[in-house]
Order: sequence, then structure tokens, then C-alpha cells
Amino acid sequence: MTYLAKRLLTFPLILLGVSVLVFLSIRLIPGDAITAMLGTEAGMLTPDQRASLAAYFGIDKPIWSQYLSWLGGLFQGDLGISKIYAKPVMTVILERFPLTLELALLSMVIALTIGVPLGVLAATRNGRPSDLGVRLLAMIGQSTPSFVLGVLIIFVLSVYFGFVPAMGTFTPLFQDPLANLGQLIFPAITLGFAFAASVTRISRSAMLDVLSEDYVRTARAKGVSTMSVVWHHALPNALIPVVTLSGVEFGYLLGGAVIVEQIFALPGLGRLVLDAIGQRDYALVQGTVLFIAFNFLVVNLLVDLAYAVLDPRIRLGGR
Amino acid sequence: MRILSALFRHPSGRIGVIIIGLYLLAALLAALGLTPHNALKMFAIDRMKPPSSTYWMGTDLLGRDTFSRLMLGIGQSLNIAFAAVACAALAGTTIGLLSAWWGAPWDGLMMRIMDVLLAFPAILLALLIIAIVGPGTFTSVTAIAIVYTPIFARVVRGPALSLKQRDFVDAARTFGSSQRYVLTRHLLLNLVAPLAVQVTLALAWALLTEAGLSFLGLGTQPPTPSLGLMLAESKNLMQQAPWLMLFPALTIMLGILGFNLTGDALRDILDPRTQGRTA
Amino acid sequence: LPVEAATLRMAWAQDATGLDPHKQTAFSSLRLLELIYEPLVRLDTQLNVVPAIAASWEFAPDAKTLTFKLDPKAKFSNGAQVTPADVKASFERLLDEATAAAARSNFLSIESIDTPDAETVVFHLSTADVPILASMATINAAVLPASEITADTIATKAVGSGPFKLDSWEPNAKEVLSANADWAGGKLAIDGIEVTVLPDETAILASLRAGQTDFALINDPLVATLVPNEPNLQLNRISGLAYNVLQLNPSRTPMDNLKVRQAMSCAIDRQEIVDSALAGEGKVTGPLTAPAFAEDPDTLFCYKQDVAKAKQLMEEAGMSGGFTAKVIAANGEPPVAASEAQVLQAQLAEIGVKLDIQMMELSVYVDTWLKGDFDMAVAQNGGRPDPYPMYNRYFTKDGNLLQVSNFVDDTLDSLMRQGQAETDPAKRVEIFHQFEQHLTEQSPWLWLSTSYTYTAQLKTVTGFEPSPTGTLFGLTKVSIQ
Amino acid sequence: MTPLLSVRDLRVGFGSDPVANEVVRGVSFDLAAGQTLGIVGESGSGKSVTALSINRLVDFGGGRITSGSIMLQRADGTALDVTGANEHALRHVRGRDVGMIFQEPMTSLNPVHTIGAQIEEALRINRGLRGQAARNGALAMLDRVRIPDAKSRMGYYPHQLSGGMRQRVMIAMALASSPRLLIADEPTTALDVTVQAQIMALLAELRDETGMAMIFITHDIGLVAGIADRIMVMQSGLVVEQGDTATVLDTPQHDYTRHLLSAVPHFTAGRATRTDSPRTEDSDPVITVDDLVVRFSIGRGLFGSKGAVHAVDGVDFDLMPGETLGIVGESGSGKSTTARAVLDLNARKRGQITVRSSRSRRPIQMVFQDPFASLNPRLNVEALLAEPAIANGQHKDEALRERMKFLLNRVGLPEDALTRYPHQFSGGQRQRLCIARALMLNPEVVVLDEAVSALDVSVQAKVLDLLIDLQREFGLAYLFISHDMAVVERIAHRIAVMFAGQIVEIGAAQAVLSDPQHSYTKRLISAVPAVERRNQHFAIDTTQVPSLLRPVGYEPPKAQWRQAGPDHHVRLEAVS
Ligand SMILES: Nc1ncnc2c1ncn2[C@@H]1O[C@H](COP(=O)(O)OP(=O)(O)OP(=O)(O)O)[C@@H](O)[C@H]1O
Ligand SMILES: Nc1ncnc2c1ncn2[C@@H]1O[C@H](COP(=O)(O)OP(=O)(O)OP(=O)(O)O)[C@@H](O)[C@H]1O
Ligand SMILES: [Mg+2]
Ligand SMILES: [Mg+2]
Repeated sequence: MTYLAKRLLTFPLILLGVSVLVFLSIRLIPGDAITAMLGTEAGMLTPDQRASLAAYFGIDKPIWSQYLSWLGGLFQGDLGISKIYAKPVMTVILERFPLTLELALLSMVIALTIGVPLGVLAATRNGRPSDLGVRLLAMIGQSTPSFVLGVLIIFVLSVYFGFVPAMGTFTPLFQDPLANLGQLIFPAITLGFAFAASVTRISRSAMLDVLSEDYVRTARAKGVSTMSVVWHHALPNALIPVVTLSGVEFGYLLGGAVIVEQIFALPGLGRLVLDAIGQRDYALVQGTVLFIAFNFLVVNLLVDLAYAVLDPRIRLGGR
Repeated sequence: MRILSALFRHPSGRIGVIIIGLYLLAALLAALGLTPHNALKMFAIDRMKPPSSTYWMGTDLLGRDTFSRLMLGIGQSLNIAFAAVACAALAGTTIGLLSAWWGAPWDGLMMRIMDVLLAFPAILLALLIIAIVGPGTFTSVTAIAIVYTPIFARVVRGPALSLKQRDFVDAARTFGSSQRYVLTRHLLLNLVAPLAVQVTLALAWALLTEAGLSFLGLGTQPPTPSLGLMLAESKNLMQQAPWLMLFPALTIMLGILGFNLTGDALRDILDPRTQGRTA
Repeated sequence: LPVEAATLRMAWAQDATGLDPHKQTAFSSLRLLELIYEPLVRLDTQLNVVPAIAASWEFAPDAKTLTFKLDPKAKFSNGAQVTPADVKASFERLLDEATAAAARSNFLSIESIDTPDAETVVFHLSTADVPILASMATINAAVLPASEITADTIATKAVGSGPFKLDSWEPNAKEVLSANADWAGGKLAIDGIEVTVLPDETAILASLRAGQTDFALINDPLVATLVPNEPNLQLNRISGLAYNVLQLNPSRTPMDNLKVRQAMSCAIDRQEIVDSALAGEGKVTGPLTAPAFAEDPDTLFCYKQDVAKAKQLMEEAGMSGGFTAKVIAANGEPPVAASEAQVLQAQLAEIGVKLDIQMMELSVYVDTWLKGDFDMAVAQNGGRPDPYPMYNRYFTKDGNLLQVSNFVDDTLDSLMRQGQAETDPAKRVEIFHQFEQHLTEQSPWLWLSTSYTYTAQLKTVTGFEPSPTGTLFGLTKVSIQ
Repeated sequence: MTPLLSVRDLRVGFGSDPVANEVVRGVSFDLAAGQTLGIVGESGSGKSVTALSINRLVDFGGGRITSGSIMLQRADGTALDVTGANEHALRHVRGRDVGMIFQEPMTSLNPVHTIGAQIEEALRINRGLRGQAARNGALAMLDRVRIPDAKSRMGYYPHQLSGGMRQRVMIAMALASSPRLLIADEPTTALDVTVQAQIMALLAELRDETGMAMIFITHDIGLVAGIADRIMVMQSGLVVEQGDTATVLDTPQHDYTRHLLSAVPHFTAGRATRTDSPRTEDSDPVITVDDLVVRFSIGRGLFGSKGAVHAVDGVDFDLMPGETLGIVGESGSGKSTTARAVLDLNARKRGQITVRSSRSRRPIQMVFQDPFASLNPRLNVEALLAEPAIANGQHKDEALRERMKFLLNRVGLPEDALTRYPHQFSGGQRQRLCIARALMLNPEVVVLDEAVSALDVSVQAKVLDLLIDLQREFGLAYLFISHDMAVVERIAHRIAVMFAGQIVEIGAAQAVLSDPQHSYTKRLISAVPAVERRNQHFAIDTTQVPSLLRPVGYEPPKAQWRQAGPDHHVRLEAVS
């Protein structure tokens, strides 16, 4: 419990660091909200016009004072207002988040349902042709950039099947599950492919380690069947590295899969930040990055808690 | 040398080393100008020609030879990957090592800073750095290096913490060995194996990230080709000139494969636990 | 699918960035707002000024008074009549510096606005200003309801008198428009438009190909050239007013040397740039891009590549050894910028000019460009139907963008003034031809080509008329089978 | 009567060419029901591989039986040749006919399942029990192996039990299937002697109760004396001698057996202690430790400390020049912590350590338990030996090289060792290297923490001899820490017995070993196996070691001492 409390206490610190970093860097980039909105026409503005716009965008004050007032809002749970979306940043983020979350979950499900069994299979057939095949596949999977796969999928679907997954707008799962899955399945496959490859490899090597453990030998000495040795005795012990990997990957995916969202025209968090940076929507960039960082921390915490579920040594303390 | 020959004896290591070797060779030849054609020369009448005996991998929109550009691009991509990983490894190792050695409160502080970098979405971090400094080779290197530094710091810190508990470090303390000696000879020297593995895997990742950044138009500046840039340039030509996309994509994949295979083989060779097992 | 079919599914890669027609200048914002708001007058596909909210107009002979009669049928989507008071309030808003309207500079000659009756608006101008009429024909001079101006809701609520009403807008994702039943222009054949933002143009093509999008805006010529290959698709292509240009910075050496600039102009092969970088999708052009003013490019200074002459000029300038310069270009804006820069680089290398290309994120580029902080810039600048507003900003002594062009010249300055005051169209063409000849000879910039604006549609969609300004107003005539 | 198990010319190899890589090269033996066979031999002699071949678990380690037969009498009276059986038949052999317990109780239980579940599984597979019946069965098994409070312990995970308890759970699990043959592969090597004695007693008792046959594998020849009916001695995959326990131990035929018997340090309860005591009235101690207290606070967090491990709680002793003080006691009693505190490697909470030294800047040096872990594997011997000298301001010159060569020579290593790396030496050689390194700075005191425990018995003996020689030659004082009473008996002048962080008895080695006064010392000494103690009935004693975790602010009561002889002090025990 104190461990949890300790971890939670580092959150604000890390988030503060992230916020300073994002606050400064977004402002250090040449170009501001005014040039982003007006483009080259911004050159036509008179100084008074410029001042009026700066006041509108809230960039007329010195950076530290902007930061303090933003931080003040933050403590009251207010991330500010996005100028482009004309809505509170939190609202915008929460509109985009379900897609990102679902996409991340879906890719993880794909990765785990394919990766773990394949990894286990390969480990139990260590050195045999099926093991070599799985390892080759996993290697290729890991070496395929998602943008190559994504572009390829769209191309093949549209040219040979006259079909593309719905693009542009997101259909929430509960509104129309079929449409929702039709929309997300291909992006999820794109993301899940390399992910599954990593899961396969990690579960294979974890399984190999575990299979040579003494307690597996003990189980065999008891007369436990091969299936039960693998799934009941070995697998639960091999899951920790798989959980670690999935956690890290999932954490990153929750930050939005920029490239895949771009290719499949999905309005997720990744594109939200990308667009917000392009449009110099400062409040939105800050809010989203902070939100993403927070998710990352939460996911990591959950991963640690998952260890405890998987491993009683961690759950019950002591080693 | 010993490691190289061990790699060569390892079934997948051999493939990895051969791929990397070929890539280095291509990069070297390109750097010496020994490409079949001038990689930057535009053959006006030969725009978007499919692969032929003159242009082995066809030509691009501006009439440049894809194969020659690919050779040059490999060099550029490898340059970025090597430089970035070198920086990250140096910075990350130093941070991880000192953090483990000094212990609290430095450890906590430095690791929290690393957490900040980790929690910061990687591609965004790269985006921001690039936006601030302007795109280019140097920025790609910085961006990738910064993103990878915390990972190296973590990779080093864990084993460093356990090395710190090892008897030979205690022994050194009973002799009164200097901190520098202990850090370099007792800790760092024993971290070479995990570092080597991490470096090869990081190289694969850096190659991928460079490609991704260039794909988003933030990496290498034209006319120097990099693998990702070539891919990005050819994306909208996929239908008219599929070879323009196919070859860079395969080159990237093969390169990543090469590093991954080598990394895995290194892990096998250097890890006493898995010694003798083919992975 | 009869009900479905009445809604046009449209896609574009870049979304509008805001709803205030006086403030938005981005191409995509204008395209959206043109469907919702109306200016007093608009340009037809031949770039002639035609009625919009104003049914008719008249310049006083001294060109200092401009009188409009409003269309009595014009109504805002909230049902209110468009009145002269709305027009007056709109222009006052435009002129107010606090509004920060970018187009304000085009209307500085307005001295006062009278609304003598329920149909008439009179603009009193401080100087003779003929081009002001064409300037009014953009959505940046849209007429807004006076009530919304007072309520200060322009940025959040779109209430216009245009053909469509904005039902909802999710920035960077989608917008839903429905036909405005009250529109003075008549009844529409479609019920509405659903716009989705697909940031990747190959995805747009894929979506069209799969029949999931009816109509799309395409920027990248490489994607556009693929459309005709698809049996179910039709490409609309029209030469635009915008021009691709290599801007030199004459405030920096050696570009301050006329001979060097001219040498560079002679060294490049413009047609070659069009053929390779633009995949043939474009036309070589001089500074004047509007059909009414454009000249045969061959009559312009050094528009035929002449490397020998270029080398000679370099030698005369004492630069036979060549020089190195940084050229900036925006990433993907236009999509061919990088290719153009590379072809220019290759061509200029012939005379020893080594270009160092720096691709920049759009906003960074704009910032750098506005500061004039470059040796050279590959740019695509927007065009106007009239040369005066198009170049006044860059090449006159009080031009707002002088810090970008860094070039003034007495001849250009006086020609510009004459062009502004002259009311006879033929004489104006004459004046601007002189302007163009002189400008190309001075070569502060190297004009290269115009590109096309593209839209693509399913063959089930008929009736769209493209316009050189890029407007999608033609969608009002569209029907879906 | 046909034997239960009959092994003939068993050969087992590893790798892709098992015939070429044979590690068991023709083993034959018979085992009747109810009999116990002890297999002894050095590490790597093929004991485990032989055992694992009997239920063919060796397959899973990459081994192949290349020839020979293993005839097993099954419960239904049929005989099965295990070498040719298929996996399905083998599954019924495992557990049901042949039960097995392994050396490492720490790693042999699955960490993610409760011990109850693990025992129930065996009952389910081999006895067909399900649900409540299985649960009751498991409970009965736990009771049988004397796990106190078995009902609540059913839900425990392995890591929540002590090593001895885990080993008992292993036994319960093996016995749950009622095997007719139990193979115990070094079941007590990882345990303390007192716990070892408990396990041995338990095994003997259960064997007698159920009448099962047993194969008991160990490298400790003293241990086998107490339990086996027959002994089989193995060396490099071959059986060199087998016969009745008494015959083999009393009249060994083979050289190797004799060598094994002589190399093993025999514990003689104080009859073989050193007699060259350097302790005189007028000499000053080189180290005096006074009221040493080391605590490790745990759960240090936001809400303060939850308490502390009182690893060392008020330890006093002194050490004369040239003297060896042996510190004994079971695992976790604070021996290492004391040693580390003397070297300043642990922050101490309280206490005075006075060092009187004349000849060195760093008069105390240390030799660690694991020679491999205490030598940086990436440095060669020259760099390893030079390190202490360089750390103390010397330069790598000819004089230094001379000293290195001299010491190498002295500990019995060749001079050309200088350019080699640690992994190129055997365990014993590595420990010699560590000793040489410790001597580089010409210390007065060498702390040896389990310095010979990781070595094979024959090597152990040689290193001990070396240590004694060096002590005489250089006038070294040793602080010698070990849990092995026989080893301590051989090298110590004086002995301190540690229990739960405190010294409970200290004095001349002869006095302490032959006439133990403290109850713990008595228990310790009686648990030590010895070749002389044959078929001894180990008493089952389930005393638990007290926890060292104390609440914040706890201070132990002041120690009361009683003198039991001229140099023999005993801590008074609390009357309980
Ligand atoms: N899985 C394996 N693969 C290859 N060689 C092995 C394997 N298991 C054991 N060996 C080899 O077989 C030989 C005999 O090993 P075994 O484990 O039977 O020795 P042991 O007598 O039990 O030793 P110890 O007392 O150390 O347990 C050793 O040389 C060992 O290296
Ligand atoms: N760094 C530490 N942090 C917390 N507790 C520790 C630490 N080091 C030792 N302890 C605890 O102190 C007690 C004494 O440990 P120590 O290592 O001195 O025992 P030992 O007698 O050497 O045992 P062994 O025979 O197993 O080596 C143990 O309970 C141990 O768990
Ligand atoms: Mg063994
Ligand atoms: Mg110890």
C-alpha cells in the first residue's frame, strides 16, 4: 500500500516536469497561433491588429506568467480552452480518447491472442521446423514498419477489394459495434502486427527460461501431462515479461499512434496532438501531452500491479 | 574480433552480420561515389522508369537512379542511427551508472527525469525537437538520442545496481579503490554485454524511427536520400511506380532484420544462461 | 439509398481552422466558409464579378464612390433579412483593428459607409480604387448579421446567407452542412454535405475508388494524375491563380546584384521543372496569372533557358565561381515543394549556385518567410484576379510584405499606382503588362509556374463547375444520381 | 524375489551426439522394495543424471539414454523397461511409481501456485481425488510431514515458507502419490545442519512407515552413513564401488572411495581441534569488537519505519594476532553481517571496532564465499592482483610484479597465471587467487566468510591446509565464518556460536565443541552428520528460528554471561 502511495506521489512531480518541458518547447518553436491561423497573410496585420490577436490567443503575457496561470487552472482541474475547437481542452481530449483507447486495446488483444500461443508453441518445439517458422515470421513482423504495412493494406483493400475501412470519423463501439469494428480492425492489425511479433518473441524466450526451471521438472516428476505443464505450470510464470512488454507498448499506443492514425484518417489522440502542434493550439498541446503522460504513468502502475496479481511473491511481499 | 567470429558461428547472427556488412559496404561505396549512377543526377528523359538493366531498381519522379539513391540512403540512415545510438548509449549509460552508484537521493531525481522523458510521447518529443531546431540530420540524431537515452539509463541502472552488490565491488571497497576505478573497471566493463545487445536493438529501432520521421517529413533534408525519405517521396507514386516504394521498404525491413538478428545472436552469445541454446 | 444519396460525401486533407470569415485566410477555411457566407459580389468561373448579396453596383466616374443595391431575397440562415445595416456593420468590423482582419489592408480606402434606404449601401472612398470591387469578391469580406457581431458569436456560430448551413463541426475530423432552404440563389439539388478530413491524400483516393466518398479536394498532383485511371472517377482540373516561385532575397548578397538574379533566371528551365517536379501538372507562367492579364511567357525576360548567357552574367557580376545559398521550403505546402527545390538545385548547380535546401514545418516556414529570414524561398503564393492586390503588398514602397520581398523599384511603384487608379480595363492590362515585363527583368523572384486545382468526384456526381479561385461554390449546382 | 528396480549398463549422453557426449557410462544396480541406496560422488560425476534417467526426466534436459535398461516393477506386478517406454506410459510412472525430490527447495516449487494446490494436483493425477477429498488428502500429507498449523498453511505460497518447510512440502508432494520408489537428489544440501537433521529424520521415518524404496543422492558421505542400507560411489559417470554401507565405509576398496573418505572433513566433536593456540596473557588483540549492533530498517517510507532487522545485536569479541576465531551459526544468524561490519562494508548502528595495526594501511582484508563472484570476470589476474596495490598508491612496477608472482607462487598457482582470466581457473584455484589478492596489502587480519563452502570436499581440504600454512608464515589472524562445523573444527583456535544476531557461546574451540553449554550449541553439534553416526535415528525437532524483525525502538535485554571454563563463556538463556 505504501508502495502504491509512493508511486502515486511521484506522478505530480513527473507530470510537472512534462508540463514544463511541453510548455517551453511548444513556445520555442518558431511560429505562433497567429501565423498558424493566418499563414502568410499574417504579414498584412498592423501592430495593433497583432496585439489584439495576441491577447485573444492569450500569448501577450510573458511565458512564466502564462505558465503560472495555466498551472493555476490545472490545479482546479481546468486544462484551458482550445481556440481551434472552441471547447475546453478536456472535452476535446475525451472526445478523441475512446478511439485511441479502443485501438490500443484491440491491437493488444490481437497481439496477445496471436503472440502468446505462437510463442508458447515455438518454445515447446524449440529448434524444430515449426519453431524456426514462427521465429522467422516474428522477425519479419518486427522489421515491418507500420507505415509500410498501413499504406499497403489500404492500397490492397481499395484496389483489389473496392473497399476501405470507414475513415475520418469515429463510430463508437456502443453505437454500432459492427461499423466500429469494421473501421478499427485494419488499423489495429497494422499496429498489432509488429506488436504480436514482439509478444511472440518475448513469450517464446520467457517460456524457454521457465521450462528449464526446477519447478517445471518437479511438475513433470509428479506425472503432470505435457499440456498442463505448459499451460498451468509454466505459462503463468512466463507472463511477467509479456505483461511488461505489453504494458510499455500499450502505454505508447495510448499516446496515439500518430502514423497509423494519419494513414487511416482516424481522429485519435496522436493526430490531435499533431494537428494541435501544427495549428499552435498551445492549450491543446499542453493538455494532450499531459494527458498522454498521465496515461503512460497509470499504465505503468497498472503493469506493476499486474505483476502482483501474476506473482504472489510480489503480491505478498518478500522474496 | 572474438565476438564477431562467435556471431559468425551463430546461425541467425551470421545472417545479421552479413546484412549489416552488406549495408556498410553499400554505404561506403556510395560515400566514395562508387554508385552505378550519380545518385543525385536527374536523367530528364528517364523519369519513373521501371527496373531495367540500366536502372536496376528503376528511376524516381525526377529521373534519379533508385539503386544509387538507395546506396546513398543506406549511408545516411546508418549515419543517423549510429550517431543517435552512440549519443544515447553514452548519455544513458553515464546517467544509469551514476544513478545506481550514488543511490538516493540522486538516483530518484535522475530516474524521475528519465521518467519525464519516457512519459513524454516519443514521436512528439522528436517532433518538438525538430520543430525547434529545424529538421535535418543533426536534429534527427538529437531527437532519436533523447528518446533513447532513458531506455539506456534503465538498461544500465538495473544491472549496475546488482553489480554494485557483487562481491568484487565489496572487495574493491575493502582495498579502498577509487570511485572512478570501480565505476569503469568493475561496473562498466561488466555491462558491456547487455549494452552491446541494447545497442544493436536500438540501432534497429533508430532505423525505424528515422524512417518514420522522414515519412512525416521531419527527417533528412533533400536531396540527400534516406531510406525513410525515399519511402515518403514514393508513397503517392505507389500505383504508377511501385518499385519506388518496394525497394526502400524492403531495404528498411532487411536492415532492421539485420540488426535484430545480430542483437538476438549477441544476447545468446553474451548471456551465459542461454549459452548453447539456439535462439 | 435515395435519402443517403442526397447528401454529398466529401473529403479533404486539410480542415478549416476557424469560422470567422474575416479572420480566416487558410485555403481550407475559405472553401468551407464560401458555402456558408456570402460577400456582396462574387467571381464567376471566368473571374468576372457577378452579383451575390448585391444585386447590382456602380462606380461613380471618379471611382471614389461605390454604390450597391442589395438582393431583397437575401436572408441569413436564422431567417433574418440581409440589410444595409448588416453590410455596414460587417465592413466596420473588418476595418476595426481589434478584429485583426487580414483583408483590412484591401479596404483602407473606405472612408465612410452610407445606408440611405433598405436596399442601398454606399461606400465613400478616399482615393480612386477600382480593384476594391474585386477585393470585395472574397469571403474575407463576407457580410455577417449585425446582431451576431454585437453578440460577439462570429467565431463560434456560423450564421450566413450562403447556400448551406453548418450543422456541426468537429475540427480536423468532420463537418456537416445542410442545404439552406432560404438561400436567395435558389433551390439546391442536394440535401447537404458531409465533409470528412482524410489527412493522407492516397487515403482520399482509396476512399473515392471504393465509392465511399463522392467528391474530394486534391492537392497533390501526383495523386490527381491517378484519378483518370479509375473508371468510376472523374477529375476536374483548372488552372489556378496561385503561382510557384523561387523568391530571391535581394537584400542579401549576392542576390542584391541584378546580374546574379538575372543569371539565375536564365539558368533555370521552367518547363523542365513543371515536367519533373510537377509531373507535367502545371503551366509555365509570369507574374500575372489571371487569364485576363496573363501574357505569353515566351515574351518574358530569359524564359527560355540560356545557360551560356547565365554564365556570362555571373561572370559580369564577378561571381563566376558561384556561391552557396540556403533555400527554404515548406513541407508538403505545396506537395511538390521538395521536388521543385531539388530540380532547382540541380539546374542552378550548372552555373555554380549551390543550394542548401531546408524543409520546414509550415508554421515555422511562414514565420521565417514573414521575417524575410532566408536567402531564397520556394513558395507557392496565392493569386488574385486582379494584379493590384496581388503584388501591391510586395512591390510598392508601402507594401505590407516588403520585408518579405525586400525589393522596391520606382518603375514598379509608379506602374502599380497607375494600375490602381485606372478604370479602363484595356488600359489596365497595358499597364500591368509593362509591370510584368519590368518585374521579370529585375528578377527579384523567379516565377515558375501555375499549378492546377483539382477536385475529383464519382461519376454519379454531376454539375460541378470548378473555378480558378478554387472555390467550391460550384457545389451549389451539383446533383447526385 | 525380483528387485523393484534393476538398472543395467545405463548410458546417458547429451547434445546432438549423445553417444560421444556420454556423462553416465555404464551404471548398473538393483534396488529392492524398502531398501535405501545412497549414491555419493563428486559434483559432475553423473549422480543426478542417473537419477533423472529412472523416470526419464533427463529427456527434458536434452539428454538421451543411449543404451542399457531400467526395469521397473510396477504396482500391478508388470515390469516396464523405462528406457523404451513412450511418453504416455512414463506419465504414469512419474509420481505414481517413482517420486522425486530435488536439491533446491527454493526453486523446485512453483511460485505462483499455493502449496495446497500443488499437493492436491499430485493427488488428483495419481490418486484420482477431487475437490474436498483432494483437499483433505493434502492436509493429511502436510500433517504427515509435520508442517505446523497445516490448515492455514495450505493457502500459502512457497515464498512464504522457510527453506526447511519448503523441502517438507516437496516431500509431501512426492509422497502424495504413494510412490514405491522415492528418489531424493541432494534434498538437504541447501539447508542448515539443524534443518537438515529434521529432514533426514522425516525421510527415515516415512520410509519406515510406508515401506518404499529410496535412492538418496548426496556428495556428503557423512550424511549417507546415517540413512542408507547400501552405498554406490560414482566417479565421472562410472560406478567405482558399491556395497553395504558398513562395508564401503569401513573397508573401502577403490582408491577414489578412500580418497573421498579421507578428504571429507570429519566432525569429531572437539577431538581434532588445533593445539597451537597463540593466545598469551601479555599479547594485545589486533581487533576488539565491542557491542556491535547492525540493523537494517525495512519498510522505510512515508509513514516512517515499520521496524528493523536486528541482524547483529550486541556482539563482543576480540582477535589476537595469529589466531583464528571461527564464527558458526545457521543461516541468517548474522555471521556475514558481523564480518562486513568489521570491514566497514555495513553501516553500524552502534559499537566500537578497535584495530591495532603496525604494518599495513589496510590491515583487514577479506576473502568471500564465492570465488567467482568476488573476481571481476572481465579483468585478468594481473589487473586483479594489482588493484589493491594501486588503490593504495603503489605503481605497477617491477617490484609489484615480483610481489604478485611471489604470492601466486605461495598460494600454489603458476606465474603465467598473470595473463589469464578468472573463468580459466577451477573453483579452488580461484579461491587461491582471492587469497593471494587479500595478501597483496600485507594485512594482519583476513576475514574469510564461508571461504571454502563453495568448494568440492577434496579441494576444500587443500585450501584449508594452505590457509593454516599462510597463517603461520605471515602471522595472520583469521575471522573464519562457516556453517560447516567440521571445517571450523579443523581451523579455529576459538569458536563463537551465533544465534539470532547474538553470540551465545564463545571460547576455545576444544571446549566449545566437546562441551557445549548453550542449548542452541548443543542442538547444532548433535545435528552434524558424521561417518561414525550410522543408522542414527535423527530426532524430529521442529523448533523455529526466532524472527529478527523487531519493532522500532526495541532494545534487547542486557546479556548475562556465565563462565564455563578457562576460556569458555556462555550466554545465560532466558528461562522460558
Ligand atoms: N542438461 C544438460 N546438458 C548437458 N550436460 C549436462 C546436462 N545435465 C548434466 N550435464 C552434465 O552431465 C554431467 C553429470 O552431471 P550431474 O548433474 O549428473 O552431476 P552430479 O553428480 O549430480 O553433480 P552435482 O553434485 O553437482 O549435482 C556433468 O558433467 C554435467 O555437466
Ligand atoms: N542489506 C540487508 N538489508 C536487510 N536485511 C539484511 C541485509 N543484509 C542482511 N540482512 C538480514 O540480516 C540477517 C543476518 O544476515 P547475515 O547475512 O549476516 O546472515 P549469515 O549468518 O551470514 O547467514 P548465511 O549463513 O545465510 O550467510 C538476516 O536476517 C538477513 O536477512
Ligand atoms: Mg546433481
Ligand atoms: Mg553469510
